[in-house]
Amino acid sequence: MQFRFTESPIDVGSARRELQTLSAGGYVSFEGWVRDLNDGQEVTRLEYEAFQELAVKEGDRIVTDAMRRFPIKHALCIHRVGSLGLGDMAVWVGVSSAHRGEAFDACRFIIDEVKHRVPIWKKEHYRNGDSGWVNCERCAAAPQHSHALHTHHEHQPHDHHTPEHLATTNPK
Amino acid sequence: MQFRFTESPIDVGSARRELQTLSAGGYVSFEGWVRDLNDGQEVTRLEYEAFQELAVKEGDRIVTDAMRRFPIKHALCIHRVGSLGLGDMAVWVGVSSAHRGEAFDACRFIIDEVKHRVPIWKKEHYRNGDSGWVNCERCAAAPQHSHALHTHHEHQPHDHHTPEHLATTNPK
Amino acid sequence: MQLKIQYYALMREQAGRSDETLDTAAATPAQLYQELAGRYGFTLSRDQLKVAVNSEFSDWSRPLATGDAVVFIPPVAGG
Amino acid sequence: MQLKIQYYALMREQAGRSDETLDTAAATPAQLYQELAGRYGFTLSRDQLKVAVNSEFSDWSRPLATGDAVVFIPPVAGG
Repeated sequence: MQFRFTESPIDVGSARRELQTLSAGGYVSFEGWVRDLNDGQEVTRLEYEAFQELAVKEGDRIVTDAMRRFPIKHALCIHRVGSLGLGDMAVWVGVSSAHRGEAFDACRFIIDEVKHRVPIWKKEHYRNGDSGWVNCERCAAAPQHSHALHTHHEHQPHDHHTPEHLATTNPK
Repeated sequence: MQFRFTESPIDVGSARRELQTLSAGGYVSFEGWVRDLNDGQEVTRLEYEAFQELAVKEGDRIVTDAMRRFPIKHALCIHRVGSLGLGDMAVWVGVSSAHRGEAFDACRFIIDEVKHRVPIWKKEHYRNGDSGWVNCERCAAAPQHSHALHTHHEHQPHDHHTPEHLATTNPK
Repeated sequence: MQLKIQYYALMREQAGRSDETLDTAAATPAQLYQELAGRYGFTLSRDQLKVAVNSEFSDWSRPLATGDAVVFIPPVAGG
Repeated sequence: MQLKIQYYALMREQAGRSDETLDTAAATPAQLYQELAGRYGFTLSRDQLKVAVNSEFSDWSRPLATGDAVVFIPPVAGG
């Protein structure tokens, strides 16, 4: 499994060791940290939840896709769920490869796709007492403007998941 | 100092902590590892040496330049010198920023420039008993072809270091 | 027809539950969403959602069968 | 004029020393390199090198002064 969830702090040292191989000359990692400000609002903590059954499949497809697109050695993504405080690590992506260019490209590809496609949601809690589901609250506030607001979202329909996927995974 | 040398293994955990800030939402790191094969030759170990007095100045200029070019929070590069075995970490670059795109761009910029500009050399020792200074031996073997071979090297004349640099650093 | 529905994030809060087993005449995810949006007052419009059936992304017009597990997927925000 | 020279990597090996203090009539790094290449048989041509004076990159035609520290910089290979 090249995509995993954890409810405890992400153990980078152990994750990184899974990518080590003597034929790798470069290693690139990305960490997403909970920051204190988002869209001008002061954040105090976050809650992450995921539709894990589908998310691990979709995450694995992303990493597998990265390994097909880029000549890399190993890649892994770990996402945390539950309640996180400021500065906590929400997600980690690591890639090893013979040369550094591919490791940068693959790492960025994986985190971009994960943020875009994997069913994970976060609720931000703000210093002023408000809270909101990121990418959802503005839709909720003004659903009649949903098309205009869409440009602000990372949520887009995908061609990746046309019914041919279902042919292999649906027992019906 | 945003560029440092070490003769002992690079302590990533402690280096990473120097980049932490609650306003950073993304962190990208690069590690260069000693791999077992280079240009088709089986490598057994490496020796790194540096002209440290100039290298730390040039390394600092690179990181400062990255902070000017990209809206990042912190950046740091640590390079190891001495004798390294397969799998050892030769260099580490870490960057934190509010958003991930800049962290990727800045991290890649720094390692590209460090490899290109900072006076560090490595001698590879091969399984067959040979050894050679990377980027130098082929020049040495056929100096009369140096122009053709130059395309294979990362060593290029730079406009960065015109005499105006000297005006501030040369007491003469 | 009996379907199993799971709710996440904003939709979990608006439905007031994480999952339920439902008797419904809805023949497709599209019809099911219309029925549930009427019941729970979901504020997300269907074009803001994706839908999964039996833990795989699905078409909105796919025919549903009894026992299918359906999940509506609000705009994601991982990372 | 007395100059301090440091050698690194391949040039250190070819010169057989890490540094030396030299009495020379060379007025510029270019002239100094020509003198030393003749003495030590350096295999790198000047256009493959950079030069530093007093720990800063320098022009090959910069006038040298007594006490200057000169370093010839072979193609680098960090990382």
